[in-house]
Amino acid sequence: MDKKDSLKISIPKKAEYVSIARLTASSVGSKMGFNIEEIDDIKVAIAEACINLIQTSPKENNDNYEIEFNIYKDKLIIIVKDKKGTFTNEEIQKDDLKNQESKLGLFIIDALMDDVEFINYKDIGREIRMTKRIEVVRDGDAV
Amino acid sequence: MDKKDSLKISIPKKAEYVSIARLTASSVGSKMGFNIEEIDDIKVAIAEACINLIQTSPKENNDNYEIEFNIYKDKLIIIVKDKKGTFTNEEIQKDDLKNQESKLGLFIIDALMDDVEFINYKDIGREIRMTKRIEVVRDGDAV
Amino acid sequence: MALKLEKKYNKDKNAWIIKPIGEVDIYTSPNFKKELTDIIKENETDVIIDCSQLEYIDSTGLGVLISGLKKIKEKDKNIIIEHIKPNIKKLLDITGLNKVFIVKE
Amino acid sequence: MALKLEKKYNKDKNAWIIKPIGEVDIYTSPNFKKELTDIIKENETDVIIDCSQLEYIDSTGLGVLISGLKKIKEKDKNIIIEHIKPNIKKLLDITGLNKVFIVKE
Ligand SMILES: Nc1ncnc2c1ncn2[C@@H]1O[C@H](COP(=O)(O)OP(=O)(O)O)[C@@H](O)[C@H]1O
Ligand SMILES: Nc1ncnc2c1ncn2[C@@H]1O[C@H](COP(=O)(O)OP(=O)(O)O)[C@@H](O)[C@H]1O
Repeated sequence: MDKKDSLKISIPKKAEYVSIARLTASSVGSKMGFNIEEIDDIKVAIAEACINLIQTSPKENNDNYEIEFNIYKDKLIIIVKDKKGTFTNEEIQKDDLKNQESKLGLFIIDALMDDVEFINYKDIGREIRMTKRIEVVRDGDAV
Repeated sequence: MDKKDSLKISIPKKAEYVSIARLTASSVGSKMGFNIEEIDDIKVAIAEACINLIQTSPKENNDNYEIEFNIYKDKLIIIVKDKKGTFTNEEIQKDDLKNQESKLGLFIIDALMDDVEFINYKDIGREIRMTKRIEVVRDGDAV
Repeated sequence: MALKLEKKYNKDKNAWIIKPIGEVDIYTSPNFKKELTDIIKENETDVIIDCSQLEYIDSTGLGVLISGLKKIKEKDKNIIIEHIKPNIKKLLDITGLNKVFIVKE
Repeated sequence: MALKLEKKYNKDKNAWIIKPIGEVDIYTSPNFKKELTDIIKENETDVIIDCSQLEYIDSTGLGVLISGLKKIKEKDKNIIIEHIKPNIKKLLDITGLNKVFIVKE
């Protein structure tokens, strides 16, 4: 299915701004016609992706990170990306994660989204790519 | 005063997405500690800037436009920008505007923000730059 | 948030009442314009806009009101704006439209 | 939205009750952690988390609960989670924490 629209936000790697990512996700999700529970899933998952990225980012990398909302008729693909850094296996494998909280975050993302990938790009950073499909295509309050 | 943080959103030039700009503005404003009426002013002004830019953009330019929120301790500078195009005098001078609605929009922005500029950049587009100052520096619910 | 429009005829006042619920903005104002224009075209009465549940209006929505006013004045009738909230009153004051419309708070 | 924390001692239940109002997220959980840790350190009672007004919790907030549980178990006391909303129940189910905590809906 063709992509219809794309929205991007770029936010500081600080705890206090994660709520803006959640808010935007919720607004995009509602425009696309996801139901309330699905919108909540998307909000929760995007927050966990932001937390993961903020917490695995080296202190000296204080560039903003980006969230891309790619809107299709039947699905939403959200990409949370940092232009620097790489994920280590440590950081993305639930089974051998030492950090309890990160493990919880990954469990949550996996359970709430239909598809999740952690991707490292040589020299140009890393991203968490999550897909949520619309099971029944409904009319949102817009789009 | 030094800039603290910067947030950016990039949105399709379509009517249905202006509400996302309003929502983000309201969230940033509340984090900065603006009061409810000031937050409303910012929301209303940013929407008028988006409307102006969408409506003066040539049909063939359907790239996303960008909104930058530059957060200072004592003020918020919002830049609504399009990477293509130029404003004509027609479009930005309230007194000889033929289009009634655009005139209203400019009146509103001028009244609600402390400082407003329309800027054309040779070959790299145009922007509306608006400043809202915090009269009393308060603690927001974050930042 | 979207816009809902309720309309009904009030016999006592011999006026059509339109009640916009939600937001009249760049996205919803085309629909608002269509409804208002239809009511003005099909009737010979005043039109009351009941703004008690209008949360937000932008310049495109104000433009619809102005264009409605022009059409209704041709029939020697009027648009009356009722029960507006302070945030919307503020916009009418800023734009000078408080002097153009009959506004009751 | 921010987080407000109410805490009081309940004599009947011989337990401290903490009531988080709002959101326990990456921004507010450090403060939640401090409050919970202090209560556990200073008392020898169970702790009830009254979640009737907890709208949202993320992994950092769940982490605070887990770390509190570890500390309170060293004193042979427990954390009881009460009145949770469905969206938060769902997260406890997903993470398996429903089996680790005493959860009353
Ligand atoms: N400050 C204002 N901004 C916009 N419109 C106003 C203002 N004050 C009054 N109006 C009224 O709006 C209506 C439409 O304006 P007009 O200039 O005739 O529009 P047009 O030229 O597009 O037909 C007029 O009745 C005008 O008086
Ligand atoms: N699915 C789960 N995800 C995270 N923690 C869980 C899960 N199920 C149970 N727990 C509990 O969380 C608590 C802390 O886990 P633990 O691995 O001991 O943390 P750490 O290694 O950081 O001390 C343990 O009581 C563990 O059983």
